[in-house]
Amino acid sequence: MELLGFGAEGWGDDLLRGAALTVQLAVVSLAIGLTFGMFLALAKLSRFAPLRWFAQGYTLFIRGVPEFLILLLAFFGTEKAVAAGAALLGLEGGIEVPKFAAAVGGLSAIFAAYGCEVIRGAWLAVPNGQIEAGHSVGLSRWQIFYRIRLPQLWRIALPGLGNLWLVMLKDTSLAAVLAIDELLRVAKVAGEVTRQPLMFLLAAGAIYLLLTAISDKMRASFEARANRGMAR
Amino acid sequence: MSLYQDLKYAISDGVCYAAQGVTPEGFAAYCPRYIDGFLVTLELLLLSSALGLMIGTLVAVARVSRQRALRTAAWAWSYVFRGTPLLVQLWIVYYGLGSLGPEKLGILWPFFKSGWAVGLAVLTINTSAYIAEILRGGIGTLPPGQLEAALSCGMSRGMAMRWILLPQAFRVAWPAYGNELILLMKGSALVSTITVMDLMGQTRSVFARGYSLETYMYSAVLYALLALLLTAGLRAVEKRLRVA
Amino acid sequence: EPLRIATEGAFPPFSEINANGEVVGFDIDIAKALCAKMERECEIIAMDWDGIIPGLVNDKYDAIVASMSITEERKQTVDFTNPYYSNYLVLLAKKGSGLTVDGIAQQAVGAQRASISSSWAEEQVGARGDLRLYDTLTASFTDLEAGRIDSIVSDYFPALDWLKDHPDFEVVGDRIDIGDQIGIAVRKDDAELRDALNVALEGIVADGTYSQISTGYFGTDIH
Amino acid sequence: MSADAIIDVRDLHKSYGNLEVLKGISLTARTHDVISLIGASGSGKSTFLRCLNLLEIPTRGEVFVHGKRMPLSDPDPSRGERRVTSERELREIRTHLGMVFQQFNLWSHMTVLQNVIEAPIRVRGMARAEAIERAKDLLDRVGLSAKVDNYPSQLSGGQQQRVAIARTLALDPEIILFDEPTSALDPEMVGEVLAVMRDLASEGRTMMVVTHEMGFAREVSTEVVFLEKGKVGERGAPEQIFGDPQTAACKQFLNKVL
Amino acid sequence: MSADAIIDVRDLHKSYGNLEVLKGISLTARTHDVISLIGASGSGKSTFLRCLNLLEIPTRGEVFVHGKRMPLSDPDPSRGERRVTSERELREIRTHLGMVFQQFNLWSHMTVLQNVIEAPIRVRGMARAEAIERAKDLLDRVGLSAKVDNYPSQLSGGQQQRVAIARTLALDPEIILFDEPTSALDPEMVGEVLAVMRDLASEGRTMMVVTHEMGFAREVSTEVVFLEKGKVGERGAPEQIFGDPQTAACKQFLNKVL
Ligand SMILES: Nc1ncnc2c1ncn2[C@@H]1O[C@H](COP(=O)(O)OP(=O)(O)OP(=O)(O)O)[C@@H](O)[C@H]1O
Ligand SMILES: Nc1ncnc2c1ncn2[C@@H]1O[C@H](COP(=O)(O)OP(=O)(O)OP(=O)(O)O)[C@@H](O)[C@H]1O
Ligand SMILES: [Mg+2]
Ligand SMILES: [Mg+2]
Repeated sequence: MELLGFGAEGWGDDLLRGAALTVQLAVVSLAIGLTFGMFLALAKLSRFAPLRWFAQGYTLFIRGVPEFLILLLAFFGTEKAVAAGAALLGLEGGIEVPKFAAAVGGLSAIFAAYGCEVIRGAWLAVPNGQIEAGHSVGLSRWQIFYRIRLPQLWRIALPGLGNLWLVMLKDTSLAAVLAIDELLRVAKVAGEVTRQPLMFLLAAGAIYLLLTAISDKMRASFEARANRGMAR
Repeated sequence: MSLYQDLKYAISDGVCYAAQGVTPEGFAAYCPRYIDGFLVTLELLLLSSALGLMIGTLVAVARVSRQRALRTAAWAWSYVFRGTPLLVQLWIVYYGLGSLGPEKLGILWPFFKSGWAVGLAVLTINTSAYIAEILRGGIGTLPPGQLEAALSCGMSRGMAMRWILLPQAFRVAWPAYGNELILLMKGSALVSTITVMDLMGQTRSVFARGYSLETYMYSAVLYALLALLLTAGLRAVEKRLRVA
Repeated sequence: EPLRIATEGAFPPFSEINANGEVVGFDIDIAKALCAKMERECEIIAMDWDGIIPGLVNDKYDAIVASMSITEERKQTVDFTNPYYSNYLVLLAKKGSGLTVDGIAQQAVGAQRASISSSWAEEQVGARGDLRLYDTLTASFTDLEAGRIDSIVSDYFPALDWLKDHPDFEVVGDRIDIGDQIGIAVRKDDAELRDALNVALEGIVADGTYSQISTGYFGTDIH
Repeated sequence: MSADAIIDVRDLHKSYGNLEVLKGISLTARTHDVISLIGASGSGKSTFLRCLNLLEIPTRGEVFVHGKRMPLSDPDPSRGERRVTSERELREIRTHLGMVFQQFNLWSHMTVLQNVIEAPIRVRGMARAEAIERAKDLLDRVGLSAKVDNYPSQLSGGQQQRVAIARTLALDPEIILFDEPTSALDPEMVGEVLAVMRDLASEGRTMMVVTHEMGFAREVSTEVVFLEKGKVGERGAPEQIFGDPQTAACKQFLNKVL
Repeated sequence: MSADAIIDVRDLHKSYGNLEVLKGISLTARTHDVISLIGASGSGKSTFLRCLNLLEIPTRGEVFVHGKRMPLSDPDPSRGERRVTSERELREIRTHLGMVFQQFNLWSHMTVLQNVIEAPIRVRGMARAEAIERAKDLLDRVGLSAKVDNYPSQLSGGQQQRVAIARTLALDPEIILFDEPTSALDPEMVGEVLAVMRDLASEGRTMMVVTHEMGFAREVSTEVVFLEKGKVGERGAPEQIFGDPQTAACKQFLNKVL
């Protein structure tokens, strides 16, 4: 049990640091993934076929390939791709992708691929009458989008996005392949060093459950807010 | 058992022989390994999805039961197995519980001894938790009148569940189930960390020989191919389920 | 700017992570001694074994000091310095198991994934034999202890280290010499660093630093 | 209780939390009775009907079907909650008490025929062939023999409601409860369903009908019951209720809807 | 076109794929006109109304509002598809053409007040305070001053429809289009909405109303138009249409619904 304590001999502080990194990874990826997902959803709903194809192809690829491969590709592949792209444009050099950025890139790419489906579904679920009512009083397309469509879309998409958030919270553990010291990697290392793998895995599992419970609570309060005015 | 194993090997040798000319060199050199792995992934996927569907259905039914204890147990099942990463579950069972050794585990040892069996069991349980949640959602979206109509015809709750609610819930839940199946396929790649030579396990071995990222691209293509197959299969079923 | 050196962290006693989260071990001490000799600042980075070579190639760091065997396959991708020690393989099993090295094709044998021992084991048991691959050597030890596998093909020094606390197990037969040399990997286009490391390596052997580190870990000089 | 009463309701109460929705209703139906329940929205008509076959559990009071008491535990004054004492008995009784819902509630994954044969086969254990034969007769009677293999979603509202009636008739219940069977229908389809109901009444089926169709209530009922805030506000023959309502509430209600 | 025509429709056609739903309809409304559109289900009433403010794009024909032509490109005979030539102009015209939907279509995430002030603020650029004041007056007129801060889901159907009318009135449109404004309502709530509409008519609002409420059509309209299969089957004063319909189709339709 001392092993779970804080201080020099214990691993408690390391686990907490790992958990904090896990949350950081997930939050940043959520912000980026949500934005990108919105654009993908718009692309899928677009009347311009190539945009639709791009979005379809993208989701098909991401959904088809194991997450941990995507992270590896984000880490090792992006630099190659950027360098190749730069060479194509006749430029020198490329960029260096830090591990954290690669993990965020991979995780948000995954979130976007799934999130865009949720957003697209919510988009379509906003009753058409609501939009027509907007047209009939002379609101512009943009006004209809952000005054009427978006608030209602948000309400409908929240539960689905909440689920994806939980999935991502757990997927952060895949960042361990990039040797990022997130929660699971810390637990794994601690387990090996102390020869107590079960204890640390259980501890990590408990922390994940706690994070899940907190997320669920927050989601419920968001939903309650978004649903104000809705019949139960 | 070994007959079955030989059959699988024969299949992948056959496939590789047939595909010899048309596949890239980097792939062809290790083709039987990729296909061996592909078959293990496929086998795990089919078994765990079928078993998971059965268990998940039972859990979903328990989730909407009138018995509080059953409801709570089913809720806990879903919460714990959806709330922790699959990788953690795999390791807790394989390295964690498995490290107790044959003396303590007794007759359970043959199960814990095998990475394949542990992988299958954890995948099954994990997917059952998701399926239960999806089905529960499906049942929840049905108009209450469907159940009331059944009850007022003199059906018991069990009969109504079996003949009226579940069949409709499956229809509602099918697209979501499709997503889950794809996620399961990808999750299955993690069994390579508990010594199972599935597609990912084989890929990582091949990778170790040349350290070429190409290796991962081939396996990504195989996974995407499998996803495509699954999606097509799901669509076909969905078409049949949908009432004109 | 500092020299970035990658190591693994799950290969005691060459590298492991202590309770403070620091990477320690023989490899690390050697790396630090080399840096001191070259009068350069060093940064030690822990990487998973799977990604350690791609990381080097992609310029995530400049050298790998991780008890890495010099092999033809790896030489396709990276360059190596002169060897800094020689490695042997051993087969580990429970005492009195009656196993032999020649008989490993018939058993469940474990090895660390993507290591020289796994390549060798694979040659022995064939691509479709019962070879279990682990992400780390420690994980394979855990499974040997649990009884999931009959034996492990392991590097010599880590095996000795582990056997110290596990008296129930033993080395089967003699250690296996496959001419395995351990070197420091650098990028192919980085001949300058390779040469500098070679000079520094000679330096620490000559001035006794190497011997001192080695004796501290193994009781003898393993160069 | 009169000897020939098919259904006998005694002092029925129902509360949701603190809200008392039914405040003591007694009512008897004999063979060939057609009782119309009318009243303002929220007066408790649906709740009353649903209490009869225990889709809602009444807080107090008893229901007898054919002299058999609905299997409910005695009201527990401390918790106010009652249990069904025998699921089996309840199911048995429910087959004698058909119910037709406002929203039809046809099972959407089954064809028209399957909807009608489901209960006879599963509940009564009738042979499939026999069930089909009877179902076809029934569907013929409600004018839907051509739609046997269609799914509910392919039918108009009026057709769906007629299937729902056939489904109920398939168990040959002694009494049929209708909860606003036409109010979810387009005006043009109301007629179809009322025609079927008129038929049922004229062949002497016992029925209890919650309805907004005053014309139907006036023409078909043997008795009209006006519910007001969970109580029987007024009851009587249709001529009396519609021609000469006694209470102010009933007068006002009729003024509003007629 | 008569000089005082507010809305003038000329030879309106609308097809969906191969299905021609409107087959050339011409119609003029002057100030104070209340025109009722009646006809069987599927005869094209809703489509016609929706073509007037270009919620549907007519395949052929023109609509003039206050002498201004709706900004549509000329019909292209090869493709049969027309474009809106000026979104800005269209929006401007739409504010003169209020529409009240069968399903109310109140914005569910906004309170009653927000629903009513949204368009004046966003479209007309009215100051918030002024918009609120006017909205409160309007809500008062439709009898809903007490519900200002409620959400639509907390209102009865009749109340929702009255809010929808207030929302439309907030832009003070020259003409209001109603598409079956009472048919999604419970019988008891129909009265409330019809009363508001009667008020509007009596103060001289120009209105075009698709309705199944023949009583209302007869009593309030200045002209009744009977649509039959996408064409004007018969038109005239209400007394004439209801008292002495000329065509067989109109007679038959009236027999069915009266
Ligand atoms: N499950 C419930 N929980 C709480 N209150 C309920 C519930 N069901 C019904 N009520 C309340 O009971 C009262 C009577 O409802 P009921 O549906 O029986 O009225 P009704 O006479 O059928 O009205 P309508 O003509 O609108 O169908 C209403 O005030 C309603 O709000
Ligand atoms: N978007 C559409 N695509 C194809 N057909 C349509 C579309 N909208 C309407 N129709 C068809 O056009 C015809 C007229 O429809 P419309 O809704 O105008 O009828 P209506 O007179 O309003 O009927 P109701 O009284 O039932 O509302 C119908 O046959 C309908 O099926
Ligand atoms: Mg009711
Ligand atoms: Mg219409």
